[in-house]
Amino acid sequence: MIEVDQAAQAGPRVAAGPGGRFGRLGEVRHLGLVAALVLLAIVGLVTRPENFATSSNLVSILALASTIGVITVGMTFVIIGGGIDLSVGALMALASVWATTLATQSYGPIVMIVCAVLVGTGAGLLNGILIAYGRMVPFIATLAMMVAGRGLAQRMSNQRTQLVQPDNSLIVDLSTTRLLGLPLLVYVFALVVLIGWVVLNRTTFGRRTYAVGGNPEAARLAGIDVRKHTLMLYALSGLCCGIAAVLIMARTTTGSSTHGDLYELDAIAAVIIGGTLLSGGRGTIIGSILGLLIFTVITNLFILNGLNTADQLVAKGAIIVIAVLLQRRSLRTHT
Amino acid sequence: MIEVDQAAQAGPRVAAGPGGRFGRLGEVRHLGLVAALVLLAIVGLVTRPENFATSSNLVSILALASTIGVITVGMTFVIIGGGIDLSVGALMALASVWATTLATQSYGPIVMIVCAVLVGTGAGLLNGILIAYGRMVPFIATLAMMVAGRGLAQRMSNQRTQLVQPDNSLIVDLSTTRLLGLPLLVYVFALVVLIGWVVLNRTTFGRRTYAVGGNPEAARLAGIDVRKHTLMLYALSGLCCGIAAVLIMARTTTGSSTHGDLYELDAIAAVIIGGTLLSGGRGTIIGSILGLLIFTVITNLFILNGLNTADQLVAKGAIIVIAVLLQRRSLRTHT
Amino acid sequence: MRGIVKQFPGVRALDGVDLEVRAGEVHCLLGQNGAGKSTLIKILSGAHAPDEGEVLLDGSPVRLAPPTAAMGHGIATIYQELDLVDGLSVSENIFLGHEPARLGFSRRGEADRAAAQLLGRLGHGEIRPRTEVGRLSPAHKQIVSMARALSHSARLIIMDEPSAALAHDEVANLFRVIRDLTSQGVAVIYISHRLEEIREIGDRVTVLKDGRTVAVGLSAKDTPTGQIVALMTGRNVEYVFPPRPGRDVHEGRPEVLRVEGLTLPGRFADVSFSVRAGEIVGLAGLVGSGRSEIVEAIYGARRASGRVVLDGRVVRGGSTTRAVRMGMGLAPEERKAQALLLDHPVAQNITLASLSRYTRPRWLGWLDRRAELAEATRLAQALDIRPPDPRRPVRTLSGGNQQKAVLGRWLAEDRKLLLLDEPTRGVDVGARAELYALVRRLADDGIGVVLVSSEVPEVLGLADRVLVVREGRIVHEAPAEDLDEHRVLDLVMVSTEQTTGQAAGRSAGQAAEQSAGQTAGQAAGSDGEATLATDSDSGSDAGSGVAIPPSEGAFDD
Amino acid sequence: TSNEPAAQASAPAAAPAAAATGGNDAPGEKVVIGFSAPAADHGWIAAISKNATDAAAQFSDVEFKAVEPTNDINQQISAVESLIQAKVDALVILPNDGEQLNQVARQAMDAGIPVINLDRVFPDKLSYRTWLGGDNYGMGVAAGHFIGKTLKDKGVSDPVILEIQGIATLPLTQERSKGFADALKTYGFSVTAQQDAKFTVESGTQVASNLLQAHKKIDAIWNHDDDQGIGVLAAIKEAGRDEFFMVGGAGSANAMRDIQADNGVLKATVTYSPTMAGSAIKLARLIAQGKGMSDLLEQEVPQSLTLSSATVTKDNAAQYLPLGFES
Ligand SMILES: Nc1ncnc2c1ncn2[C@@H]1O[C@H](COP(=O)(O)OP(=O)(O)OP(=O)(O)O)[C@@H](O)[C@H]1O
Ligand SMILES: Nc1ncnc2c1ncn2[C@@H]1O[C@H](COP(=O)(O)OP(=O)(O)OP(=O)(O)O)[C@@H](O)[C@H]1O
Ligand SMILES: [Mg+2]
Ligand SMILES: [Mg+2]
Repeated sequence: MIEVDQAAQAGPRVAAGPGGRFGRLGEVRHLGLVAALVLLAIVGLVTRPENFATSSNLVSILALASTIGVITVGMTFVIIGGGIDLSVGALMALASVWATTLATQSYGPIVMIVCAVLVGTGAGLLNGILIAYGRMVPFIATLAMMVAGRGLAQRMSNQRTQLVQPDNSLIVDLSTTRLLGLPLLVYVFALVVLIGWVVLNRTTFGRRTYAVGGNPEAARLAGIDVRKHTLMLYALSGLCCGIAAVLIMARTTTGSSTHGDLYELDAIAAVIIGGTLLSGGRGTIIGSILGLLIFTVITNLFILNGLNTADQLVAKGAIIVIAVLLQRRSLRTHT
Repeated sequence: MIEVDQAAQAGPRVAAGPGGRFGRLGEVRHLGLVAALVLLAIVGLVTRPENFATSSNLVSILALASTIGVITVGMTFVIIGGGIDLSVGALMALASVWATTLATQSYGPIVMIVCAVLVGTGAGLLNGILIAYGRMVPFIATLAMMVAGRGLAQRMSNQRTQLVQPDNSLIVDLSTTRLLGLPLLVYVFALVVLIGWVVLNRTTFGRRTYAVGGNPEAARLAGIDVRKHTLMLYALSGLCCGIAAVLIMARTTTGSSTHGDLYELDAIAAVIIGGTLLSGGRGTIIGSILGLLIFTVITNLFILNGLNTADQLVAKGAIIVIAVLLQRRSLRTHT
Repeated sequence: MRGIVKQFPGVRALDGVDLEVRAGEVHCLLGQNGAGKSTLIKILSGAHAPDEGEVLLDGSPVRLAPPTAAMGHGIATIYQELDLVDGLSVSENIFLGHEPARLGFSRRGEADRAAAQLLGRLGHGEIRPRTEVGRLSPAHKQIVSMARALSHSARLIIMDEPSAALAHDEVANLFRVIRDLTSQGVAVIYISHRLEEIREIGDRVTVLKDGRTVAVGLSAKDTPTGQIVALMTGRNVEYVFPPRPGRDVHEGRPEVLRVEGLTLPGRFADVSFSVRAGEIVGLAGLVGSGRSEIVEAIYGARRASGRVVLDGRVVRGGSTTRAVRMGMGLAPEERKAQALLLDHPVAQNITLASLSRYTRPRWLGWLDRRAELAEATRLAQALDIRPPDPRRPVRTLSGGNQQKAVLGRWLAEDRKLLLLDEPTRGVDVGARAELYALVRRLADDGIGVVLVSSEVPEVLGLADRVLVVREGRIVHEAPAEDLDEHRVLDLVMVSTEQTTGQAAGRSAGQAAEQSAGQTAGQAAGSDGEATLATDSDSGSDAGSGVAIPPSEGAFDD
Repeated sequence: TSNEPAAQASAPAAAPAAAATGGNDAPGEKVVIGFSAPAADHGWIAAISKNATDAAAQFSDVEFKAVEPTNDINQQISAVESLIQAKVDALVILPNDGEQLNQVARQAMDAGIPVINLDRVFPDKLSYRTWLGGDNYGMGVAAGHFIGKTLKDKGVSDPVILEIQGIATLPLTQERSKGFADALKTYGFSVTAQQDAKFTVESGTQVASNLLQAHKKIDAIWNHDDDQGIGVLAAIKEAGRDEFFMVGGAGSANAMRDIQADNGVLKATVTYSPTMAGSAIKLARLIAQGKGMSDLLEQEVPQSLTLSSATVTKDNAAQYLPLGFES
């Protein structure tokens, strides 16, 4: 039965080729990513046997991944839905600054969290309005938002770093308090990934996201309000930025207009390495998170091995290429 | 990602609208961009009557636009051909560093220029090989090249800024010598734009670029060697980075691994504001250059008016949105 | 519908169309390529808003745009172009936009059950609801589209060429479903280029021509075919295949193409044949028998072992560039995915493969755009592409006219060998006759032609020699005059047994002669998908002297 | 306004000879020193890394552990965490932002690892054992005094004074600007226009060429950073302007050579020497080994050391040139 499928799939319709590799084969599609991760882990074990596999190092990797991880979940939705969001880093900065102004801080930590999330979502909504109703190209609309968001964050903070006040240390506890050995923010990250996965795979909203990204015309004809859906995708991404802002406040104890610099690039790269098409319609949360972990582990290895910047960059470029080629190979072998 | 945008458009024959703008309507399609430029010029004339319209200021704007301008020409080709090149800034830096090592400088200015151009083209070729023959996603392949390119530039320069030696001041002359009031590098820029335009619009190579970007499978079945063509597009982009490296050496009198930081974003933004689709198959050189000039004039206006960074960023975001909405409007009216 | 007008930039697609559909009837819509059928349908389904005119439902005017409004009024549509989402499963596609859900969580079990039921009703219980749609064949995709229309409990179901990707027995299935629907009082609007289908299922006919209604409410059963064709085309098309040169004429001519032992494991094996200058060789076979792949392998678009000799020179495979340079041309099967640059002008689509002809000097690649446009204009006129403006984007042409642009590409340059894969898909009656004449003229000029067509009459009428392909092998070769339709049908299915209870029925079984390494047949066989792509009773129409155009390709527009 | 350069005399460039200054440099107990700094994508920071490495290399009893330099706070936190896990004996941290790294530095101190805070200061004194850094405010003051005095001497009234900053969002930039403005005020002058240039050559060129358009007549420019100053000078040369003079910042060898040659607009630079990284390593070693500074009477290394900013002019350039970093 399996052979039959494969035969049909390798079919002459060249355009349909890539289509076949997704779907039924389940998690095999992530095999290349997992292989790359395992390879990196082996490198870690060989070069730094005493440090790499310690629990504290693994915790450190997860904590590092958490902030961008949350953003990556939102980015996965946006890209599957056929868009792109360059403003994520800036929105995170803006939300962190807004939540740490003295005025906001005077209301206590809960209000700060609500503020960060609302600011992120609101800015995401604005992105969505520009794109869905203003009919702007996502790249440009979110680029404008990225530029303006950073500017606003700078104005609001007067280009200063804003400390989380001691009475609001509840926020900082997210990073310092541990549950079963893991800082709370790792749980937040895990929760966001889980919810993201459920929404994408088990709700009508998630499934419609594939339709909106894969064939917007078909989605429209099926009665889906493509514009509203698009709007919601960007709001969702903004929401994730708001949550990420809370995490970065916890980790750095500050709000700052410099937070999240170039996160957009990292998040997009993670999503794409994870197998999501930049053109939309396909992709998985798990792939994105694996992609992100690869980047994080690379960074961690570099830190452990004390490479200098220049060598790190060269090595990182090479590793990306190797990881991707590995993934391709596994895809070709297994379908 | 463009699809979403199109889906949001009124008619179900989604692309039928923009389709009309191809070919026949000629330069009308750039009306929005020109309008935005004119608007900016008016703002300049009103706010800084004594500075903005001076010939020296216009020269300064052109000189500023030259470096990214050359890169934008290459980027336009790559994006029309269905790809993207994130490595441009890094390749420019690498080429400038390679050309200003003492070893290279000892052979004189001509060798330096040749070196910069060869380094750029060679790295571009490598991009092309990874993408066309290694079948990597352009975003990831050029991201890897961007990271590795900067790393290599840092290694090679030892993270120092390398001065162009006095005996090689021929290179610096490109920026200081003037012909009819314009520095030579503006002529280089103009020449690259002209050649780019001719190649894109008047040669088979250009025509095939549209085909490769618009429908690669159709291009292949029409007998076009899509891989070779893709390879050449990235090499072309690399070549442009090499030329840009010469210009930046002329302008700053240095080679440095920090040159061209975030140029990729600026160049892509200029191309897309100029009306080229990120999904390939459509676009114009003139649009890209107009898009770039908008960015350059914005910066110029800000500094003439002494805006601080934060306000600059906020205003820039707003202006991008306005420019794009203007352009949309003009397109709708004229097709 | 009354006085509907729809204007596109530069074209008046609909210019005062009236249409009246009664409950419980099958109303057929006929018209040439570009007559405006699909446009009219899109207005009914809410995809376009009309510029003028009104739509009345039960006597009161309604607004149908956006599509949700039309759905709200009980109108469901099967569009001409496939409108499925490749990344989603079959059941997700069927219920897209109206998923069974609780609190936003999709109830996949329920959706899958309902989908399985709908698919079973369409006779395709073997399509699994969880399969990803991107993995389905075009025929199965069409079934999914139909299941989707049925999933809305609609009062009016519109079908824009639903039989395009279907084989004969699946059409029978479809008709069973349609009768079922109409007996419950559901109205059906049915579009097809196959007139015999109209006769079988239709009650009344409306004919469109150039965006206007030219006949309303004709009886589908009684109106003579000739009259309908005349209404559609505005003239009496005496449809004939061009005369063949005598059998011995080719004998003396040199061989243009020789294929020896061409093999692609799992797809086709040991394909050998030759084409002489001036000869048209037809490949007949079932859907999935591998004809397209053979042709693509000859062209170098896919790698296969074996030898291809063109004009005495061996063609090294694996490169379409080399094939084109050596003088081959391929008009592929799926024009939208494989041939056209939809956003580009017709002219540039036509000249894409022959650009170097308009360059001077050649090494510089400088294009002489005037010469290019002139040549494209000439070809567009020769092919009667409408509207006759080579600067229009191809996307705005109707399906049939797009197909002509694909063919035009290879007429622009002197070819030694043309490979035509379903060249007349979606081309209307009049243009089709001209195309046949054109192909024959090209052959007479000394070009070799390989013709793949799922229409047996077309292969028999146009080709000099016919190769019958079954399960990736050539099983028979004969001059066209020596074959008739029934003989060909027998040949393509000679080893067929009735497979277990599947409606798709005549699947190609495991032929005894099949070697162990060959999986093509197994694939087709066990999936029950190798179905007959031709209309076995279209021969009965031959008396009218009108060839029934095959329905339009699945990847139209 | 400038101090004697003695405070920087213990710089690694001159250090091998300094071994004679006492028992301090004699090999002691073996210590591991961790080091974390921002990414070396710029001359001054590159010099910091290099000075630290060189200083560590002089001591046979020091194992030097540098972690990935990065400009992302999140990553620098991870980097420092990894050093804490590795249980180094002392940590030298030049944070991207003192406030943002405060918490993790505190963690290190709580774990018993002495933190030597280099340059950008942690707000919480419990987060570091010793702070060693430049005087940003003083640097601005030095530049302000040089410009103010020069213009006053020339008798210019109502002068056009431009300021080209580094990265505007860094606290150090803001301190420099404040010092500059405060010093100018004593002469009754103020800054006419201010722009930031990201510390890179290229953005130095861009900002300067636009500023030159905005101001047809300029009297003086203070540029915060000599590295970006190369770009600023290139823009000035390109525009063919020379009616003003310029003061640099940080003190690169290049700038000093230009000042010495006196063939352009650059007349002075105010130092902010990256040699401080070498000193920080030395202090870290002493602290880890439980020693004090032999020049002082105290048994411990002091809690903070502020280097002073010198004004390098044509007259004293030769003296400072050995300390200038190659940008
Ligand atoms: N989006 C559009 N923009 C411009 N012109 C269009 C558009 N859609 C359709 N047309 C034009 O409208 C006319 C009617 O097209 P339509 O697709 O309705 O034809 P049809 O009757 O369905 O033909 P076929 O049998 O080939 O499918 C054609 O001339 C076509 O070129
Ligand atoms: N059993 C099958 N399952 C899924 N897809 C199939 C199956 N058989 C054939 N196909 C698809 O149908 C298309 C046509 O197949 P092929 O090219 O082998 O046959 P053909 O003889 O050219 O038929 P056609 O007349 O449809 O062109 C191909 O895309 C092929 O992948
Ligand atoms: Mg149609
Ligand atoms: Mg076929």
